[in-house]
Amino acid sequence: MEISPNVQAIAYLVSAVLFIFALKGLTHPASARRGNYYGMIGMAIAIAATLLGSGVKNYGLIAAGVGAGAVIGAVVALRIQMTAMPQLVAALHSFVGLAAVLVAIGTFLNHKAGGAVDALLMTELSAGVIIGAITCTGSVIAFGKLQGLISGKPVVFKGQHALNALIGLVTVALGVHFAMTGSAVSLALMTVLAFVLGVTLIIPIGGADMPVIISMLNSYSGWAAAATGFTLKNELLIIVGALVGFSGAILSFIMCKAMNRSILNVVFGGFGTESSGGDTNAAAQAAQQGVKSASVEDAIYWMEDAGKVIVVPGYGMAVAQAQHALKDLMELLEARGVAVKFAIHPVAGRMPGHMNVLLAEADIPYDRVLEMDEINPEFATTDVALVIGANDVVNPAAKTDPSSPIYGMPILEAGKARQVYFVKRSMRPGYSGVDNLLFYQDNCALIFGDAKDVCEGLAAALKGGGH
Amino acid sequence: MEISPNVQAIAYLVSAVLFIFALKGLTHPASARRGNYYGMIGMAIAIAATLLGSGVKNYGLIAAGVGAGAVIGAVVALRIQMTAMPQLVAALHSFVGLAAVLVAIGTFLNHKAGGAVDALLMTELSAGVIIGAITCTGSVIAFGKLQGLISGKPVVFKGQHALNALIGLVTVALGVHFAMTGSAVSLALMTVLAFVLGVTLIIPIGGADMPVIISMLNSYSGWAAAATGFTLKNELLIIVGALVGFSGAILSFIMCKAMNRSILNVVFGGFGTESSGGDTNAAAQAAQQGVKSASVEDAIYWMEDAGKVIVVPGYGMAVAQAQHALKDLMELLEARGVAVKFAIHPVAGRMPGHMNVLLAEADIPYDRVLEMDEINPEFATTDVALVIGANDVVNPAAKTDPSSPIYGMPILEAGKARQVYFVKRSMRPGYSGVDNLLFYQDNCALIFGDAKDVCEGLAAALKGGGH
Amino acid sequence: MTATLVSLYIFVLACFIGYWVIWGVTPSLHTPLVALTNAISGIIIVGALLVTGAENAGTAAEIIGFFAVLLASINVFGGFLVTNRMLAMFKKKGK
Amino acid sequence: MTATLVSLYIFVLACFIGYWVIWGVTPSLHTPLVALTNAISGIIIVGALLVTGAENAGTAAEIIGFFAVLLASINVFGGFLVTNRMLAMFKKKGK
Ligand SMILES: NC(=O)c1ccc[n+]([C@@H]2O[C@H](COP(=O)([O-])OP(=O)(O)OC[C@H]3O[C@@H](n4cnc5c(N)ncnc54)[C@H](OP(=O)(O)O)[C@@H]3O)[C@@H](O)[C@H]2O)c1
Ligand SMILES: NC(=O)c1ccc[n+]([C@@H]2O[C@H](COP(=O)([O-])OP(=O)(O)OC[C@H]3O[C@@H](n4cnc5c(N)ncnc54)[C@H](OP(=O)(O)O)[C@@H]3O)[C@@H](O)[C@H]2O)c1
Repeated sequence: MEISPNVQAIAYLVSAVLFIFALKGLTHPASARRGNYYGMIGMAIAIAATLLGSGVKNYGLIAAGVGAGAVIGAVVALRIQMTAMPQLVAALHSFVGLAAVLVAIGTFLNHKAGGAVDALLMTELSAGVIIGAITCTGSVIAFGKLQGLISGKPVVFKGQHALNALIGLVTVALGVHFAMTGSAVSLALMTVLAFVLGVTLIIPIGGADMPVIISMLNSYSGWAAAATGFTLKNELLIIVGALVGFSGAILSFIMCKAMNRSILNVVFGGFGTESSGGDTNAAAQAAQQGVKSASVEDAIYWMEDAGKVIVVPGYGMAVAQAQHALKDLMELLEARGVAVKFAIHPVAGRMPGHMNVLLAEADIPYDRVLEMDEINPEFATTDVALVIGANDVVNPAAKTDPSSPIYGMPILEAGKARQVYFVKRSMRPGYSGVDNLLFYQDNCALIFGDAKDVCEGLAAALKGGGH
Repeated sequence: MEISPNVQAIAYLVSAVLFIFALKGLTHPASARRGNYYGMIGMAIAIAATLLGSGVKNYGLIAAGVGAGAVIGAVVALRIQMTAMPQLVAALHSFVGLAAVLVAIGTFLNHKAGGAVDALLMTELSAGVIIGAITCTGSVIAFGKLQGLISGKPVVFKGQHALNALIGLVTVALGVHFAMTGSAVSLALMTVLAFVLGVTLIIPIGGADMPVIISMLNSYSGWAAAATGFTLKNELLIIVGALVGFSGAILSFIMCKAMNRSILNVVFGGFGTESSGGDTNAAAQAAQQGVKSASVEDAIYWMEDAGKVIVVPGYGMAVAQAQHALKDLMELLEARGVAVKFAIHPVAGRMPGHMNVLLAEADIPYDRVLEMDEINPEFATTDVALVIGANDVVNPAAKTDPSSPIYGMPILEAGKARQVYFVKRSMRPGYSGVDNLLFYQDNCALIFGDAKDVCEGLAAALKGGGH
Repeated sequence: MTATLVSLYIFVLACFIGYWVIWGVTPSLHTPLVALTNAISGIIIVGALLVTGAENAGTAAEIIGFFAVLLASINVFGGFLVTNRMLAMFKKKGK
Repeated sequence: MTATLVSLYIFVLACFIGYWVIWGVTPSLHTPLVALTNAISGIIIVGALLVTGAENAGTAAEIIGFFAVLLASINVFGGFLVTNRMLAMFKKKGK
């Protein structure tokens, strides 16, 4: 059976509509899974329509590729830890980028064999190759930084931006030459330089900024797909590419806004340094600085008879994998009649929605988990705010200190609760490197320790009958 | 100068983008005027690109038509009273509908002269003609009912829906015949029958339901434009047609939902009767029914020293043109330190956003005018709710009486204010014909009179130094 | 793709845009929205121009086209001007 | 319209849709959103299939295409499955 180009075009349209509905499903957790199924059906239709169309004649290698990809993809998807999501995403982006490069080169070879290459096609090809190659190696670097294979420190040296600009210019010049002459050498050189550019663009960026970069690369992978769509005159690729492109762009925008930084500052900033160890003497150091420290028992004393407790999770909760212990704590408190809610800052953790996924993983119902704007008015009527491994997102300096680098970033107003407990390992600052003014507030005390250990301790103390 | 088809296509794309931005401007009053300018520029580009393209060779008649249309349009736009907007809109829809019919027939004639008419083209033509013709005469009837030229009473007789279905079927059959044979007779008959259908579909619908119908016809006019776009292979017409089509459809949906009725109920319902006069004895009638009536002085006594007054305007305010008197009242109250806000129900008045335009006309700042969801929590802390010519939108029966036709419609909770004053002319019910349970509440009194007169009276009493 | 398929693609995508852009309109501007859509549905004037100005247009087509141009122009000018008049009335603070 | 112009139209309209559909995603699902866009950007597989399966594909093109199919498939399967795994965790009430 072979389908006509018209039938294929209609199938592609149906598939594009299904992808749009897939993303629309994410408007609400209740419709999200259905959305994902729409996406799967859309993809199945797209693949079937392509295979049945007149463009595909040989199926052997395809079956092998799809089969192997399916196995690898499935294994990775089912094995991956939720805390490793940022790395997985980076790895998958690099695949899309590389695939876009391969498709562009393959298309060139096929068209050349068929004799049909014009300047327009080659321009579109060049765009696909350049964007794809940058996405690929850029994502590899991001992956390496997140996984700890490469130092997270920003690698900064003088003349770096000038060098990048130079490589960029040469790459584009080679693309133009290729488009005009069809020279395979130019194509090859251009491809190599674009791969290099992906490395040199991302390497100067600090590991902590990787989430923004990953979103940016996500966006790039979309534009690469769209460029491939232009090359192949395939409208489905164009539509999906634009959807993905906007997704990445909007997420980076949201992150930058919530951090009160510009995307340029992220890309050229060389922001963030690696923190050095040394939490041995945290309590002593705290006392020296006039910060109160507290024990698990102190906190239980305040929480066990409280009317309402709001938990503010942050990056430290993710690192310590404290979400399951938090779930137990929530249930024990609720059994005692304490209302427990979770407050999520838009950039808590290290990627958008990071906290929500972890809390969901621990089976904490999503209607108990509230966004910043919803929950902020509630702190004033809250007995205890329990800040677990979060820091910057509750720092009042963002509101009061115009000289602070986080000035202007909206925060969770945990400080307004009657009593605030911070769970962290040391006096070290968070991601932004800024001292937290909340520590010095009268109603605030720090419980030093690993987030998971402390949460388990709290739960155990409650189970033991409380204070 | 003649532009190439490619340049023309790009100009059309720019124009489509400008139209999208025009509608996006209406997201907020602050960006709305800029949006309207985008729309104007988009239209100018579209017209210029068409005139400069290869399709247009003779300019004489065009100049005459555009010139005359511009003069007529401008005069009407600058003269029309804001309260007559529904009629104007209906009239303009009928023009779009008729234009779509004329364009379809003209295209047929031109193509026939050129010898190029195929079945697909004729199918698309038929769609354009049928939708356009129904839009045209339907809108004329709606105009007549709103303007009082035709009785607003639903004209209902037995077998009506069967008759409409029959006319519809024959019309479509003629369309099919035309598409297959190209017979001009079929085309003519089809056109005539579609015009008839527009009349018979709309005539059974009560005058009070016209706002929903107008939105529905707005939607039709969009689909007519889109159908024309398919005929002419003009993507700009298709895009704009879809935008307009959705606008009308979504507005009718919003109205139906706010009235808690289905669109089918509106179209087939024969809802609403004309109210008969007789407000002479309103106060006596009220007393008989155990409803308190009050004087302007009573109301001033409560309002002059109030902390907060919320005004609930409705259809009666529009009829009485009381908005300017209300503005004076607002300023006088504010001068005395009373906070004044306006509460707008989504279907207050007779078209969506009706109240907002009238209040804006009287220079009442839009940040003082709040939507239902925003203002409802405030009634409980309000001293006086002043209901001016509104009725159904504050009727608690919608919440408490499952047998009421308005049951389930969300309402403004004016009854929660410490004191409620109704300004209306009689004990007659509002649009839905349902008695208002709020009248019988202890904290409620009616001030009988024309809305404008009473508002002026209130203002005068305040100016005179209050109570 | 055939021209009709292209139109179909454009139509489907435009429907999504219509859905989102209209739901985004604030309820207080629903009356201006109606007036503005009136104005832009005057885009049918493009079709009217093509009918009237066609090289091979006969007298009948020319007359039909003339009226279509006239009606569409009333929509365009009337619609945009009345929208502008309405929107000019929406002000933030008094005075 | 030329094929490139058609693509341009589609691209522009799709950009608007992307803008609205993504802004509509609730912040709590931003991580699944990233995974889902990963999956659907595997649509590049369509291009990979066309390269690999082309009638006139030489050995070089076939090998290149094979790897493209492989990489894109990993995205497709990995992306959808991990999204599904994540979304399955979002539950309304405890237990
Ligand atoms: N979410 C995003 O999309 C995103 C993207 C880019 C950047 N960011 C940035 O990331 C930051 C997020 O704020 P945040 O409040 O979540 O995190 P944060 O400000 O980085 O603070 C995290 C805190 O957790 C503590 N911690 C680390 N490991 C821990 C463990 N095992 N047990 C207990 N505590 C531990 C650390 O203190 P100790 O070392 O003393 O334990 C640290 O102060 C913001 O500055 C934001 O701008 C977020
Ligand atoms: N906005 C829309 O889009 C739309 C569309 C379709 C239907 N509707 C329907 O329209 C109704 C709107 O509710 P509403 O509360 O605004 O109006 P309403 O329920 O129709 O009540 C209007 C009241 O104004 C009074 N009135 C009329 N002329 C007056 C004058 N000159 N001076 C003082 N009072 C006057 C009438 O009482 P007297 O006769 O005693 O004076 C009447 O009770 C809803 O039922 C809604 O479903 C609205």
